[in-house]
Amino acid sequence: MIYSDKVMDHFGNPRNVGVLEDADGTGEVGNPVCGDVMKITIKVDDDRIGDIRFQTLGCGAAIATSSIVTEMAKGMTLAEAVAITKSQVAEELGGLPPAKMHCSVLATDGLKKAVDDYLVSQGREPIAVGTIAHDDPDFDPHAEEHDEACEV
Amino acid sequence: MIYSDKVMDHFGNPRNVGVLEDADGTGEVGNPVCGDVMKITIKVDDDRIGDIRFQTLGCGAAIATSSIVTEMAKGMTLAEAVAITKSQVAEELGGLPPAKMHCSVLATDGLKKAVDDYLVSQGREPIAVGTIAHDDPDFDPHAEEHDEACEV
Amino acid sequence: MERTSYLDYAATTPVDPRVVEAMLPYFTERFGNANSLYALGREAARALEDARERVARSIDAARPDEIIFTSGGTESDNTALIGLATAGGRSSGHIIVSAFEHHAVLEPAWWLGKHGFEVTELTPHPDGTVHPDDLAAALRDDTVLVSVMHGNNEIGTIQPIAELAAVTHAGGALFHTDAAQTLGKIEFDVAALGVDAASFSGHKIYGPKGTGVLYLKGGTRLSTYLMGGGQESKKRSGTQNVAGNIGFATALELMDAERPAEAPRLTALRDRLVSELLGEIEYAQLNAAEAPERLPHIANFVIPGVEGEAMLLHLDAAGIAVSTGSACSSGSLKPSHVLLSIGCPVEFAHGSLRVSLGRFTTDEDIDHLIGSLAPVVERLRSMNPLYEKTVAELAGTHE
Amino acid sequence: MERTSYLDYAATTPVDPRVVEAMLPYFTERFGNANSLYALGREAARALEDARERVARSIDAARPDEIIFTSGGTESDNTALIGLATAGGRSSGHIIVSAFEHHAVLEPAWWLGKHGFEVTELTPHPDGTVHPDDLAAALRDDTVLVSVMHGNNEIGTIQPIAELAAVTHAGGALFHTDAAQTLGKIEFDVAALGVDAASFSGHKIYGPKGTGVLYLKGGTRLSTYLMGGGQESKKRSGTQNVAGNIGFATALELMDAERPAEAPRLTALRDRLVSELLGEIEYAQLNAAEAPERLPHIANFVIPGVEGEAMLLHLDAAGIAVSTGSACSSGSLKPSHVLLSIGCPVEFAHGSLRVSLGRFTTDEDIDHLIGSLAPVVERLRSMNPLYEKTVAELAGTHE
Ligand SMILES: Cc1ncc(COP(=O)(O)O)c(C=O)c1O
Ligand SMILES: Cc1ncc(COP(=O)(O)O)c(C=O)c1O
Repeated sequence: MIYSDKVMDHFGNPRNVGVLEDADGTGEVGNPVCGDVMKITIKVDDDRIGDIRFQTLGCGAAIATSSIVTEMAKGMTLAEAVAITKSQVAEELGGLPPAKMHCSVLATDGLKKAVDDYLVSQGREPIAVGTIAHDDPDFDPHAEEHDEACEV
Repeated sequence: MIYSDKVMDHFGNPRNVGVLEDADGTGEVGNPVCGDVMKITIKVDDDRIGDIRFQTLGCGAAIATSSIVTEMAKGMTLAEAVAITKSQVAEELGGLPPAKMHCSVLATDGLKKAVDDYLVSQGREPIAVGTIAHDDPDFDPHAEEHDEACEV
Repeated sequence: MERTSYLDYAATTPVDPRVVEAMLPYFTERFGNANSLYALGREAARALEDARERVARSIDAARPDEIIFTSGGTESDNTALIGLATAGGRSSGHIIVSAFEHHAVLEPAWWLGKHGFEVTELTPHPDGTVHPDDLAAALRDDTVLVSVMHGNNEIGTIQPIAELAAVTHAGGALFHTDAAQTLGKIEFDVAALGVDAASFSGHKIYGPKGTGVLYLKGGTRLSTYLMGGGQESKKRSGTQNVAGNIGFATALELMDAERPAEAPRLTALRDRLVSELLGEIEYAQLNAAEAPERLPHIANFVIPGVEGEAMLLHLDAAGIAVSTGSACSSGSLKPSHVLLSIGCPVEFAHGSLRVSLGRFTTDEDIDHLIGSLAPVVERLRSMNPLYEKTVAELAGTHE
Repeated sequence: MERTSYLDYAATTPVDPRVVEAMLPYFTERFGNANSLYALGREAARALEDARERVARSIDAARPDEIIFTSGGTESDNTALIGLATAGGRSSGHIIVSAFEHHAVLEPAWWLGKHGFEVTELTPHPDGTVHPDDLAAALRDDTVLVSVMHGNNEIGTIQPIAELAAVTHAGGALFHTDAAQTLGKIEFDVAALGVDAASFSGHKIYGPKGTGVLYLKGGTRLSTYLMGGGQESKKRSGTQNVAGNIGFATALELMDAERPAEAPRLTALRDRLVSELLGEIEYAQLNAAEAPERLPHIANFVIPGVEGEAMLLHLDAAGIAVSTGSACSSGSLKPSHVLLSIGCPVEFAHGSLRVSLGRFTTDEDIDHLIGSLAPVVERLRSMNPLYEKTVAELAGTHE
């Protein structure tokens, strides 16, 4: 399993790492039992993502997808941000190994949650609810992963 | 499967090859369908093997065991000659590969047949009859052979 | 010993020095496990995938992952036969193999025959080929797999694989071919042949022993044979032999590059061998002489009145390495199942001679064999108590 | 990149240059097929049998033909599990394996579980060992085979094989051990251990990838796994990898010769690594720290609050090759079945680090790792949204 150069770049030098102290919205997804957890904080400016930070516990792909999604989202309208798909994330990174495709869901789900958190805090309707994979009780992030060699 | 030096010597320079024109006894065993046939002719002198010759169609071990059995038998009494065992033949050759052990039966059987042929021609009782493996309807020369690697 | 002539390239080939050269760095420096994530592992993985792509390109596979690296022709054959027959948990059905397959195909077929499957062995014709009509007649509704070798390793006849595969597919079964003897020697194109699976062996193409490939058409279900860490896309477990697989790919590319000149060269050498040997040795016959198509490098003869091993050992003493067509070159008395399957009488099958040529064979090697064979045959025939009878019979049948 | 430190010898080892040297002539000059009768074949056969004798001597086998050359640890394991369980046509019975076996043992065991056999997985204790009492309790009248690995490949704990084999034999079953990680590293003596079968892999002992050995005690019935030409006394078909097998034997002899100095050297390096790493990295723990016996070259840590692959990739960027104890170093999210089996919590199992030392490891490599690890862990923990919570929990459990 080999990561693209872009994945390695975002993994090694992740953009927008941290927590915004005065965040307008926060999204947290994942679970340490599964091996990856992501927290995203956003500042919203005129219904656009003004600033954005993330923290991720996870593999190389989890960190890289988190990093790229913050770059993609910055400046987007909230509607645009929640429309980012996992394939767009993977594509933006020059592809992900099949076993790692689930990581891009982590990143898009985290962003969606942060946006909805902001909207709800404003007394507005959440717009991403229903499209967040991690909220689906049947969602199994491991489902796609079993196509790689193992023990060494 | 590797032949001993002594097998290779007797195969490459077989002793007593040929047919005695004025033979006192002749033994022929084997079958071209099985891949080996041996014919042995003897001259008898005072109930001893005076002279002896063989012809063999067969593998290296068949030829070597034929050759050594003629050397062993020459000068023996008829009773001694028919008592030569297949293990003695193999031993005299410094051993045979397991797959080739059956070849030594060919040689001892041929000798036994020649001795009995002589005795019967003299109106005497055959002495080897009943100990000749090739006369046994259940005898399968291939029985011991299946322990070697094959196709190359 | 003076000259030595190796004329048994169908048994095995030397590793080409260029292949050794290509493998060497992967033993000592680029030794990483191709499944490891760090740089050394990624380097090994890239080299392995590169080898896979080169093999895929050579045989015109649709995708690199149709190439599964194995430990040899035998493992490829076992995996294809058992893995395809039992795919998806299937435990019964009908399979068809030709009667002159290598034992690496026959034994797994017989194993299946003892474990719920029914096996039909198709008899080839005396010309050394399996006829598509016979296959069509043998196919049943429950036939799941047909395996017919591409080039026979003893007599060198080439089977009409494209037709056989088409007939098989029309009957709804999968088609596998053992191409251990053909890869590199003649054009091998999985797309043109239309096979679902094919077996190859590295040591027949100047690559290392203990390497092989199973081609498996994308989407074909296979139950895994070697199970474990899940390497080779879960189709064949075991840490990949990176150096060996690079050796395989390199060897194959050399075969491809040199074939345009090498195939006609070997064909000419072989044709000279055949005509001179038949001229020199009384009663000698070329086996499967009527074959419509044959491999450039194999010729198999019957030398009546002579036993194969004895002939082989005398030729060895003269510095010549050949093989007897007998199924068991080293030990068994059993005559070749291949020769018997094409109608060769048992007593003649014991006296067969396989000569196989290769990259380093020259005209001198052929001269050496021809010059040495006549006295060997003469000597063995003079020791054969039945030779006169044999000649009389031959004279009878030949008139 | 400046210094590179390879610290993943349990994954694979470079081929020792002396091993390459020993193999080389068998690629190009002495390339004969060991089953061929002529001089070149006999030379190969002699070299092969010599290699077999050298391996037999090293492990104290009673006879050379107890050594079966295979294509690697995976094939040896598959052959042992399936070949012993189904010997003589047996199609049902009970088998026992430990829960932390390599997948090359677990997968065939599970396969047997789906094909008529019942499988019990024995849970090892938190000290990383399988207890003979537990095995005694699990044995049944119909138990036919027990397989427990000698040295675990992830955590390096050594199992009490002699006791386990004795308990197994008292129960009337056969005992197999996967010794891929122990061969050469510690004494391995089949007679003293009393095992019926044992698996080894060449690429773990500075031999070539794609080579292995199955030790099978004389007289033990086995159903053949790879079928075909009947090589290896009919126990494993396929043209023998003469060069590779010579490489295996040579590598093993070098391990034996150097072990008296090498084992204490590695043990000292490992002990320094353990104490410095635990001192340097807050909350780090040695897995199976209470093990009564461990391999000299493997240490496995949990680094709470860190994910293994991310740690591995940052260390790789610093020129250090290590592995995460996770079962699937390259791809899967599944935490190591080995760590889970000894009671390691799932969230910690995701953050494990396996360091394994070998012939070319020096004090500088250890310094390099220790020096590089702290900032990597620091950085990853600072990016972990749950780290404060983890620390609070650790503080709770640690008081
Ligand atoms: C036609 C054929 N199939 C299979 C094999 C077996 O290949 P390997 O020796 O690599 O196991 C051979 C050669 O021995 C062969 O000629
Ligand atoms: C304990 C153990 N068993 C089996 C294997 C498999 O051996 P191989 O890679 O030679 O197939 C390995 C190594 O990968 C191992 O560590």
